[in-house]
Amino acid sequence: MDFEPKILGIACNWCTYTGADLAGTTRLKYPQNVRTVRVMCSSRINPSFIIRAFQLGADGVLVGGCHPGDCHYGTGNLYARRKLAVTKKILEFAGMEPKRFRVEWISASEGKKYAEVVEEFTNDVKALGPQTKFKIRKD
Amino acid sequence: MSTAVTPYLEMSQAIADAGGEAFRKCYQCGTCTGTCPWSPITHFNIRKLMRLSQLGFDGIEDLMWGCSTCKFCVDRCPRGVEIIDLVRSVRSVYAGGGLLPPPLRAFVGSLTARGNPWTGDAPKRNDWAQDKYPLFAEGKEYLYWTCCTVCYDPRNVLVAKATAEILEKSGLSWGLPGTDAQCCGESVRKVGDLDLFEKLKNNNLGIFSATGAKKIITISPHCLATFKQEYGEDYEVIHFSELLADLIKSGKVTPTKDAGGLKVTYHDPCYLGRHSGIYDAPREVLSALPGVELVEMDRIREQSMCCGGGGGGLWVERAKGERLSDLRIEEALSTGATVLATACPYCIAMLEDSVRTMNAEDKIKVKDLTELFLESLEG
Amino acid sequence: MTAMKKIEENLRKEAKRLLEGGEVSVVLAYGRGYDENHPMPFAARTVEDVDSLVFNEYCTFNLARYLPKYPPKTKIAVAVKAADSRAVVQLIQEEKVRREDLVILGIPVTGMKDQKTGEVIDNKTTCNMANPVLYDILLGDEIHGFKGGSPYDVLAELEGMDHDARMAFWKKEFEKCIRCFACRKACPMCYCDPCFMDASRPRWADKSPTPDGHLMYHLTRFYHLAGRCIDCGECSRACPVDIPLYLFHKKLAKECEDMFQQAAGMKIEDKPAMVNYGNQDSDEMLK
Amino acid sequence: MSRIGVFVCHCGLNIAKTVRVSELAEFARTLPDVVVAEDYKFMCSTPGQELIQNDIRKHNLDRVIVAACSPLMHERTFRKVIENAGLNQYLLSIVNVREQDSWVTEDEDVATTKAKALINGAVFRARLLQPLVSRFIDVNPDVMVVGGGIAGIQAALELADTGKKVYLVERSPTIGGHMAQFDKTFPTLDCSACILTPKMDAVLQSSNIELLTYCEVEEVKGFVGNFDIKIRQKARYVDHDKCNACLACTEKCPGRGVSEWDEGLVKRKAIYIPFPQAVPQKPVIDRENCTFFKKGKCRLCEKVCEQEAIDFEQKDTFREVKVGAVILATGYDLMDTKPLIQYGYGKLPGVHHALELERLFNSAGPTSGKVVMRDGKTEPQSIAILHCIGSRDKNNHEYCSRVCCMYSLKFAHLLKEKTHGDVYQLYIDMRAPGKGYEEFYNRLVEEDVKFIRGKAARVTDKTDNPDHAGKLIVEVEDTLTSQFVTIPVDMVVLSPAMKPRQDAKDMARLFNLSTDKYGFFMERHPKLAPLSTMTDGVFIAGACQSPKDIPDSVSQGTGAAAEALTIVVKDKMELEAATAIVNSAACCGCQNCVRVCPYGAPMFNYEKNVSEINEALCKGCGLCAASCPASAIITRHFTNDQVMAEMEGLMEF
Repeated sequence: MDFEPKILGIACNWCTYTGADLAGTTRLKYPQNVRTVRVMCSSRINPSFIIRAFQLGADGVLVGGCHPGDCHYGTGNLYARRKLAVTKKILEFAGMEPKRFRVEWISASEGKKYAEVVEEFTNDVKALGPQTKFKIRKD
Repeated sequence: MSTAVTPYLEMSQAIADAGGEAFRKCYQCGTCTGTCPWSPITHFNIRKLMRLSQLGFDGIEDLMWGCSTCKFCVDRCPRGVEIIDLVRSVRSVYAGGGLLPPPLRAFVGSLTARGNPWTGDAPKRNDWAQDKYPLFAEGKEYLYWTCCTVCYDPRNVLVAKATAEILEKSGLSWGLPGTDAQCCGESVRKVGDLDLFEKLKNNNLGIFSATGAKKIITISPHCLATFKQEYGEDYEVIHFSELLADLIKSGKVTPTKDAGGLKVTYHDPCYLGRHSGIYDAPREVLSALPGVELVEMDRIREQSMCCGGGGGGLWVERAKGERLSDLRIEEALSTGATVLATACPYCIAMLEDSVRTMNAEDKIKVKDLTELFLESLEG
Repeated sequence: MTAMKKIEENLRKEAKRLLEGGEVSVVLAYGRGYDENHPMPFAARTVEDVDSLVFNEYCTFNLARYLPKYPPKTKIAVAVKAADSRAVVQLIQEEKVRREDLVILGIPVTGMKDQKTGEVIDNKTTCNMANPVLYDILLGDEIHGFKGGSPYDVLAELEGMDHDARMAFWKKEFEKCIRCFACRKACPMCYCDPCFMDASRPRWADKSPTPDGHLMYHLTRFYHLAGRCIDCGECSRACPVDIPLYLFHKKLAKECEDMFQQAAGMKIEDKPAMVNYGNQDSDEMLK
Repeated sequence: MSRIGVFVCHCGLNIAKTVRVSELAEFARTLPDVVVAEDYKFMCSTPGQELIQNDIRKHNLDRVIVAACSPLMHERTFRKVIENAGLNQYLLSIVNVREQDSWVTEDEDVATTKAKALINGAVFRARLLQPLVSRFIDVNPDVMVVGGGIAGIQAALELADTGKKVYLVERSPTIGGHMAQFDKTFPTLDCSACILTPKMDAVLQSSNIELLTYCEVEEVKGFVGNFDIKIRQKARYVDHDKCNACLACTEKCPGRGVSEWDEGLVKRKAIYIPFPQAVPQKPVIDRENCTFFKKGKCRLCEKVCEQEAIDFEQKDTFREVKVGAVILATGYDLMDTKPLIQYGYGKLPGVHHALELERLFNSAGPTSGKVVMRDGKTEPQSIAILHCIGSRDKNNHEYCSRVCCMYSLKFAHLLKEKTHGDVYQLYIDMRAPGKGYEEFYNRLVEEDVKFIRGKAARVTDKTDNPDHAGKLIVEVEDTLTSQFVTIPVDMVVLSPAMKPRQDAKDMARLFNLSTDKYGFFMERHPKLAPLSTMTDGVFIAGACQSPKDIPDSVSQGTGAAAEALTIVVKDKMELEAATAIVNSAACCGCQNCVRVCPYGAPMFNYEKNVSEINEALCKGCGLCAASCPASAIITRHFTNDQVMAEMEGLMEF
């Protein structure tokens, strides 16, 4: 059987989560490997969450927020961008494949973009195979 | 007998499967037909072709050869329908069923047997050059890709030579492809024979990779668009008019001879303009020529009128009154220009033909940019 | 007289003057350890204490580490080498100390030595600057023309590895960890009390030294130091099992400088990079 | 130990078609702490709600999970449901198995597996949920309406009528909007001014409306119930308190500017009122075109003003207005058709756009209601009206502008009435889905308007046909007969797309709104909350949301007034309790929270060396928590523990 990756999504309530809902209301079809945690703002994301997600066995982590300048809280995603950029560097330098972590700005009206990003990311992660580098082995 | 018809959805599906599925987006507004240069002079109706395809109705075969793939309708279509893809796919569905019109049979036959559409002998491909110009080899910078038309069509051979002369004078490192070069396949692709197109494409890609060509100059906009959009490999392709404009700007070649107030108008080839987005480079070249005055026609640039030679049209004989090139000559004449410049071998062939049949040889001459430029170098 | 001796002399002289005049209530510097080659951090509170102050090439400790420990508004004189001064600047940016409470005794110096190995400390493990970036009194002559190479040269090897090899490298290094927390004790920027690692809610990682917990601890700590680490190298020198923590810190420092156009602890007017954003920030950084 | 109830909604077949709902409930029952799990056809219906409430009582549940549509849809509904059954409303977790599961795949196994993972995540999270107590804040009873077109006027009048104080902010010197430019309205053909000007006057007369013309919103602070809005009063150079509207100044003024109201067809004075019925009836000076401002000399207006109202020293001023709710009714812009070179607008004088023609019809317009060519005297003998110019067009605006079919019919009727010309309509599809609209269409067919089904491809003045010389030639395919048609006409009227205001994006940012992919303001829900936005307390009405005709704009204005009223009618309102607090024992005093918070909610307590959060200011975004190195900040309802537990549950499957 094909490897079906488990992907953790973290989406901000106002843009990306709503955009994902829009993908649903417009009945777009895309792979269902992403399980999403809703947070109020992408700036809520503690970089340790990402590390934790990989430890919990996520094969990929997809973070979604509002476009810079359109944050519901004004500047939240501008801070988030710096935090997540550093997170990406940490993962990469620790030896995680960079393609397992992706940040995308998806607005509430970009249902199509959401579906496209999920599809592309799922394929990327699928190609990398299961993530074992951080995953906590339960013996 | 009933005159009722029933949708023939299998046909519609076959056309969609052949790559024309874009017709599904069409909402039949008629912008395409209203825009189509053929509409005022023939009964070709592109919207109707789309409608018939949507439901698989009879009548497709009567319409499908009318399009010269000028892309004007595609640019204007409010639904973003890739109309040329539809034309290509209906042709490939029907041509696959043996419905190729006779003039195109000769064209396809020559391409199949000799790799060029002009029934020319392959070994004679470079005869025009009379061994005066270098062949391309590893280490050279530019591959000057001669279109079959400039190699074999006597009128266009002059263009091949003018281009080669300018290249020689520019001091660039360049060369011609060997006689194993074949047609880029643009027209036969639009005629619907995709297998033949693939064959030609693979032959030519083989030449690129064998000789290590990374920068390709085309003289035909049809080769240009095809290499850029259909071959999709890792090399740079430019049209000679772009190179020429750059050479002038950088001072590598300088036109000096005064043409003495020559009025020139310029016809935008569809494949250079709408298909490739190049409108300024040819005009820059013309304005650099001393003593040349550029007078524009009404329908230019994005709205340029087709000569009728694309999509296989070059090989199809049309009755008087049904020739776009005739209309174009009339438009050129109305500007008062004595030279109609252009930058495509197909356009040259079509327009030259019209000048002759309209007995206008003493009023206007059709010239390629390269020819005009070369004239201004000598002296 | 050697440069080091001159610095020691000046240190005692200035310390004495500052304490006598009541300008400060404590002078943070170095004192004798169990031998010449093992000096210790030392806080001189009285004029008598001043005689115990020393300075030599083994005085590596970053004394900025102790500044946040003092009650607010305590007047402190602190002896700082180049990297240490950057730590002071960073602490000022983060409002953990106030500039007006400090008398900074700058020490221009190169060729310090590792107490454990006796080897000269160079650009491999530190920022490799010679002169303090901020000081009130300079205890030695400013050093000119010192070129010791980029502090990031040392990263080339790891950066050149593929991901799997890098993972293997860090896995092997982190496995040595005994979770003694010497790294965070030595770090001038690790002033959180309690540390996230000590929290019971949420429990970020195992309290016992397991490899999974090490990964969470170190990576999170690297994150907390991103844009703040001033590359003194003290964490790695403090580490009893010799994990090259400096490599990760340096890598993030380098990336942060690239992304945010700001190096840690260089100017007191800067805002800490990770709790800030800039107009020139672009999505390029997420690529 | 928690006692969790899981309730799986079929949503008719919306969920049940792809997610095996009974298997899902079955699965939920196997999860630790889940006491009861049920599936039901419509969980949001009354019986569905009762089912949840009965189970809460019967099984003594302390956490509820509803697997249904998006939380953005029904979280509030189900919060009420459990609250009415005695549970704290925050002990609810919604699992989105519709928008993000059953609707986005066709594979039953895939959908069911994902749903299981999502439920598992919710169970993990639910265990850690904490009851939270809502906060109540005082509500400012006033409302601001931004935009003085028909939608904004309607909203302001309705609100004023309920006794609420309304600030009506309009950027131009008068209210009235686009409707003031029209002559007649479809399909009834009643005169636009006759129905609009009484409303404009009512605004002026209302003691509850404070009219702020020539003003713009500069800055928005605060939140629902307590907005703090900074207004820029642009300098008018006329003191409106002193001015007695004698308008002597406008008569003497030598300066000339382009008349916005007349779509640039004529000039107006540099000191002007936009049109005779403008409200307020007091002039402003257009600085760009004022002779004094340009040359330093003139001041004629000042000389003739007996009230001494002219003040060349006037500067822009600012004021702060506090309101409880805001209605945005900022309208639309007409698309610029110049870039569509095939239609020749701006080049061929016979080509007009729709608003220009509106002005030609209008008796107060530049031609006193005569339809003439740009020479000011020749009556067109034939007119072609071109539909869908820039609308329904991927190259420009993909949407249908909704009003053009009907106003084009209105044009045809008025042209028939006012000229002797032939009128052609070039359309793709006739859209007449309103009350009386189809009948209007039928009427025009009978009035002998020539309908050609085809979108115009080109307008040109070049022709070989001597009969057509001097005419504009419209080229089009009549798609009904498949013939290419050329129509010689004197006048061409383009019906251009209605598009979002040029600065709609800036306005959206000011008020924290989303815009749709075209740039129109986005509603909270297209069907159930069409006038609400994602920002609580900010409502939208009229064409700023999407192209609309007058009846729809008026309805929305009234609707938005009612929406705003639901907020300002209350003295106090409930706020989300999901805010951040500081665990001061863990605070390391780094002050990162203070640095990052966009609302200034965290303050540093220097005495205790810890941060403290002012809950009244906190909006619960969680930025501070993610910036806290010591994990000392607890974003309630989204705590580190809760988020990580949910992650763990999600990743288990």
